[in-house]
Amino acid sequence: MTNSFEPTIIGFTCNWCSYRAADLAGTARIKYPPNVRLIRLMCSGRLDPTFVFKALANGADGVMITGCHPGECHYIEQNYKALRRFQLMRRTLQGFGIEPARIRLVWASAAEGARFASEVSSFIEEVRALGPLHWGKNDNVSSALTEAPIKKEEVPA
Amino acid sequence: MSDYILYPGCSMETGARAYYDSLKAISKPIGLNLKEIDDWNCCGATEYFGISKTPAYALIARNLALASEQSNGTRSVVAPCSACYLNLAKADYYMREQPKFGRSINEALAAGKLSYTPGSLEIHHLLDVIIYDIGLDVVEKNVVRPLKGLRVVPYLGCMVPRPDYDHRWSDHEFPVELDMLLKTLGAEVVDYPLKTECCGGHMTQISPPTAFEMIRRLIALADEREADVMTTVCPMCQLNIDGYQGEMNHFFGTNYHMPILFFTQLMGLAFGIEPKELGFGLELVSARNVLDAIGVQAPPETPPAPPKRPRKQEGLPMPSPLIKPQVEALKKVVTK
Amino acid sequence: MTTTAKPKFAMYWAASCGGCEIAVLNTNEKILDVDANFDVVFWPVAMDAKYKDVEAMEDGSILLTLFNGGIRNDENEHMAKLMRRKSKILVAFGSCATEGCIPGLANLSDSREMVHTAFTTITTDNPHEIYPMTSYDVPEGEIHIPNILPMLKTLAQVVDVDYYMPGCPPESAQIAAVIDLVIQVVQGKAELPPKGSVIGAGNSTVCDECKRTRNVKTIKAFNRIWGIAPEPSLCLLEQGIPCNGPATRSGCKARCPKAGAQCIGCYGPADGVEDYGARLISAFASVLDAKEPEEIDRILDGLVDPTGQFYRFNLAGSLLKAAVPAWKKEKA
Amino acid sequence: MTANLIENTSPADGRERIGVYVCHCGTNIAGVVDVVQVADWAAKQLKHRGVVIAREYKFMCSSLGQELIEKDIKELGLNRVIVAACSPHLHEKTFRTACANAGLNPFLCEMVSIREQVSWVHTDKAAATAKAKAMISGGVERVRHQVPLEPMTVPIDPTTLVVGGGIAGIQSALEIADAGFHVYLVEREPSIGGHMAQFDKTFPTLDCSACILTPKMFSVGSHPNITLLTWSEVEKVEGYVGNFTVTIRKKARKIDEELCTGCGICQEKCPKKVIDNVYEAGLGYRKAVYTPFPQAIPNRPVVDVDNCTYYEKGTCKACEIFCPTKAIVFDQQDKILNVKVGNIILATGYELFDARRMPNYGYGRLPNVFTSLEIERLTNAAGPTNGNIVLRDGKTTPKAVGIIHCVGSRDKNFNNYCSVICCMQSLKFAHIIHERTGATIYNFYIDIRAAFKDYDEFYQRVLEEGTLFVRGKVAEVSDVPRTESEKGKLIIQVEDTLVGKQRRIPVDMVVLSAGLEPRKDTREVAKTFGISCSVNGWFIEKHPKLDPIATMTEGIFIAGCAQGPKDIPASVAQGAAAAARVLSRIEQKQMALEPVRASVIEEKCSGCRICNGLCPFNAITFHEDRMVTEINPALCQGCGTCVAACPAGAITGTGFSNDQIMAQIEGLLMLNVDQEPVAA
Repeated sequence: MTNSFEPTIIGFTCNWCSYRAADLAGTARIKYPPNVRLIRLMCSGRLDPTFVFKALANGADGVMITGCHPGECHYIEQNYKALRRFQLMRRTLQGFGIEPARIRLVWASAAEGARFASEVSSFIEEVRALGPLHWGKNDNVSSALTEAPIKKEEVPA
Repeated sequence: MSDYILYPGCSMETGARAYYDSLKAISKPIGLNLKEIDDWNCCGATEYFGISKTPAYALIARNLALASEQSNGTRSVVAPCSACYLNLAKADYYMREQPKFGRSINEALAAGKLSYTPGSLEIHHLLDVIIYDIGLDVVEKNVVRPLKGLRVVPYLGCMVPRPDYDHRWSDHEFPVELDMLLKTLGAEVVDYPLKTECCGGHMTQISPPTAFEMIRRLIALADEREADVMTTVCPMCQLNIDGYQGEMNHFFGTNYHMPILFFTQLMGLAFGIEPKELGFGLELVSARNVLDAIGVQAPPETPPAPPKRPRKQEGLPMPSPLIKPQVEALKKVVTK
Repeated sequence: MTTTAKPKFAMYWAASCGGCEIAVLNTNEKILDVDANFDVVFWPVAMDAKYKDVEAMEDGSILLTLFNGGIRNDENEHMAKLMRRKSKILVAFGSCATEGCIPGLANLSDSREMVHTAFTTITTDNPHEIYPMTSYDVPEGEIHIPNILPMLKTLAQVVDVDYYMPGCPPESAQIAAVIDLVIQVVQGKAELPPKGSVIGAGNSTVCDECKRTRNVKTIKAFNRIWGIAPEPSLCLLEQGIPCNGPATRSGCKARCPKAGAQCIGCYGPADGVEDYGARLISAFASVLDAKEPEEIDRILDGLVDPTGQFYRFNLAGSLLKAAVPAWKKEKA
Repeated sequence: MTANLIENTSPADGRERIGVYVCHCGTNIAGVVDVVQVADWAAKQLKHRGVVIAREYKFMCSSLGQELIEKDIKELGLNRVIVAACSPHLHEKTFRTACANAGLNPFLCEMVSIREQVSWVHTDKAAATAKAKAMISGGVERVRHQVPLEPMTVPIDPTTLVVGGGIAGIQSALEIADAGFHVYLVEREPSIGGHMAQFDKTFPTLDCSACILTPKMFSVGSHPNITLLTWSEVEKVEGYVGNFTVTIRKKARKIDEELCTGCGICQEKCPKKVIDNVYEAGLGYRKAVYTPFPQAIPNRPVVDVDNCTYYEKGTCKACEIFCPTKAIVFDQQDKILNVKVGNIILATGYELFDARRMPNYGYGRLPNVFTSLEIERLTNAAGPTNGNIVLRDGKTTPKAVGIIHCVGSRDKNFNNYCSVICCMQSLKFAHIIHERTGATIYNFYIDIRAAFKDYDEFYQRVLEEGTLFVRGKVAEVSDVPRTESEKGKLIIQVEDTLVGKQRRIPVDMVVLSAGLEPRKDTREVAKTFGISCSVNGWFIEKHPKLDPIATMTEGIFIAGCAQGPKDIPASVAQGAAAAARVLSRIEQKQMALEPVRASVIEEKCSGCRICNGLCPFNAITFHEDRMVTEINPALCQGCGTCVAACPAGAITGTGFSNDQIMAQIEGLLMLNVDQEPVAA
């Protein structure tokens, strides 16, 4: 993969923990790459898989879901729902040939600004290594019959 | 049967043969399946670290690289020697925690067509494996000859419980794993506050008096608390306390007799294995009293080791530092 | 609208199995009303007609076209555009046209791989690995066969669609109702629903029509329908059988659950749902009875092929539309 | 009541008139993001998406900045506002109020955080500017789909629940009760008083802890407005701010509190002695029927069912026989009370760090190593030794005592935080022990933190008394002598970092100034009351500086050590502050709730019951008759989990609707492929 590639990451943050962690990272001036764009939800439990698919379909190369640590959810236990959806989502996305690593779940408390920043950075690097997804950008008509047919094992992963 | 990659390290076939023999003897009954790394090299328990980090760690990492290459599935590396354990764990830890450093190490390994992904292997000390993977219940099942009435000092030395990169031990100062094991073997465990104190280590080479005092302190307490035997998990500790006990006695004019055995030897005894197979008799401070205590026939005394030949001065003399005129001369050459 | 000249009716099948036509015929006598009230100008399965005849018609001259099947090759695409031009009301008829349906599952793989599978694997006796060619010279001249597109598209992804009628196939009763409605409209007795709306289906989900008793849901483990003997009156999902009913549009009278089989979702998503599969993922996952990642995985292992489970009918119509191989096609 | 949606503002009609305001925040933003460029980019490129005006200004939050917005709303008829500035957690209220002043529904104003999320965390100006654009584009898309919301108001029940009868809880209860409102004070132990009741003296004034505490305890016990429920625990909390229903288990005392006069004969006659691990910290004994200490409030004993002979053997009954008022009721059962309260104050206190977790200090292994709480009892005249400071043998007076600070605190192996009170407490011990025994006292400290009124003076005083201070973290406390002089002593091995060398100091007694820890069950308690805990396990306050009393959950306040380590004055102050907050709520009689909440579209709901089990606040109810689910807007906290879970898409969430978020995603990614935004 060329290092010139700049991935675009959509991040979903929970209003009580991770969004505040992002705020803290800001107030503490902790630097991380600008590839991530955050969306505030009230809780990671609000995370609808539709949002993730939408983001990927609209050109995001990776999606980061963040919430309060298990047991510390502001809404008691809704982050467990997020966890379960996340795990099922990863499985489903694999069926779409999307590397599970393209979506990451991160627990970050309001106090963990530094952790938030480092998670963002490492995720960006991981996605950068995976290369662009560019969903929906290769949808141009071409001939399936005039080209040599390929066997399953030859299909690019 | 649980599979492990074994990193024996230099001492196992030399100084600590008793350890290796007894390990081999006990591994079958407790279902410990060890596969030795092919073509392993020194664990790096040297002062090399002080001189140049990268080669020092690359040296260690080579073992890890080989291990993961030959692992076929198993992730656990077990090192019986505490120095080996510490160094392997340390290398893995630093490569993991400092990705940049990890990369540079891998660049070095690449020269030998090798590479190691930090964290891909779990480095365990033998004791940790026996307690937490195999389990005391399995050990207990194998005990046929409980070490009744044998007062044993659990001594770990400094390197196993500290710094404990992967939080494997119950505590860093007072780990209880060895105590638990000995209890399981039916022995009487002596409360031994010095269990993680220094055994003298390399001090025996640098400043013998210092080392002797450290050794004395350990043995004195064991003796004071009426121990029959000390047991350890570390070849270095065993070597110091066993090998230097005589000199120490001589130095202080004391007359301690405190045999020190590897915990695997005691396990073997409790499992009813023949002392010979367990490397009994190799120790300098005879552990016959131990065998007598539990009524086992001791193997015949081994003939005393031949006197050591005095060391020859070898190698070239140290190069003397450049002196001023030479420097000037060099400068000229350079400026030309 | 004048009743002297009968309004024109057309029906076309693109990439589909023909089930939709059967469903139409299953409306029994109703089919006569169609003939009585419409002048059927084009319906390949029922009557002989040539594309050029359609091309000859003036634009918008056909009142109602029921278009079933997805857009898999360039012929489908051409016809979709043609029918759009010629008809006033274009209805995406059946699951294929509305959301891709089973043919859409081919979007999970590269179209070239699909061709390979179709022509040289066990499915076909083709020892010399002969593949179709898009153009071929015969004594009579050069003949063409349609080329296959990289992925199957729904009708709406190719042309503007007036109404959607889901179902694989649509329930005959629903078809009959729609035909009635259109006739009423023709006779000026009724109003057409707003453009873009779904017709011939309910606007709630299958559970609404399912008579099985339901409790607060938790899923402890997933079962295959043949793995257990489902308790006949209890909600299937509560018995761990992955029933798509909760997310699937009503209108089928909950046929499958009634018969003891889980809903597989042929009526597609309910109103305003952007991604059918996502709804199910979210719903199923939300009610799993586990908190530890390992435990969750253990339960999810029981859900073989989640992608197929959630996108059996809706893949081409989903947000992601197709799997990486299909997208990647042109990248290499 | 519920947040109502106004349909005609659906984005499709393209009637949005959006104003975009980009804040420089001095150079905080402008230093990294090219705000001017961003502003006129927004004006040009986002026109087709409803942006009619885009401005940049030095400080949007200044009154001038706000006026700017208000003016535009009035003159340009804006019906949506985007403020690209700091985090909404700082100024969302500011700008929403400004919009409201100008007659725009405040919820049609959205903030985009280009300071915390852009200028402060990125260095590459071009990239930062691009990201700011993307985020504004996302914000615009989101706000287009925003609908006006109306907050709902709920009445406030004037009754208050205070949990925890330590000094903080006592203070809160008294403040509110004195103001004339009713309070339920729930305490787990048989008596109120908490840790303070165990102490001997209080630093720095050295006045007797009991002497200053018991009057307060007494007025709690006798206050007409306080219902005191000791030996009781809260089991369930339902409802929402202003309208909580709390289920309390009143554990069976086996004593009829009405009949009992607290004469104490039962305790006298009870033949069973039990080690008192709570009040006497394991150093003393109590009976199987007991009041923890003489001044206990209420002065009513409790029968310790686990140790009472009657419950073991079915015989004895000494207490029953001798009780003059026949108040002993062996078959008394737990009572379950349901009380309605409007606000709740949690003052559940702390637990002492278990020094056994540091084996190298020898507590539990070496007899003469004591914890701070044990010393409190030893020095206490009412304690097991009547205030004689002796070794475990019960007679020997120590000649040298080592006090180790920061045990379990400021230590990455245990707790990173400073336990605040240990320094002063250790100084207090140093003074008392020296005064009573004349022993040589060593203090082993990392830093001396004596930072409050008169604290440092006390430190000076103790210094002058000749107490020795060794700066360094103690490595170990050992009973293994190296020299004759060490024989029979406890040797403290420490690096004296001021002298820069290792020292071994032999002493007779070691005092471990153990740190403060959250109670073991803090997380469960937090769960019961619907609040959350910090990484360290203390209750999380709403804001560390500006609101250390409220929690994220409306109507639930925290006071005392439950919120974090603090000394008595601080606990009292926080207790009073919490009371003040509650009182102001009570005076308001009602309060407005954030209109962010979920609602079910009935005709879409098929009653699949997927969502029914998902709400921890029990806001979701299922109507068997109509086979539809309904959400109680007052109970709904707006997390949106059910919105995301509904397979039919039948649940909508105001403020965070699917439309809004999907639109925001689109907006954020419009600039992704090519920098020019595409038409929406």
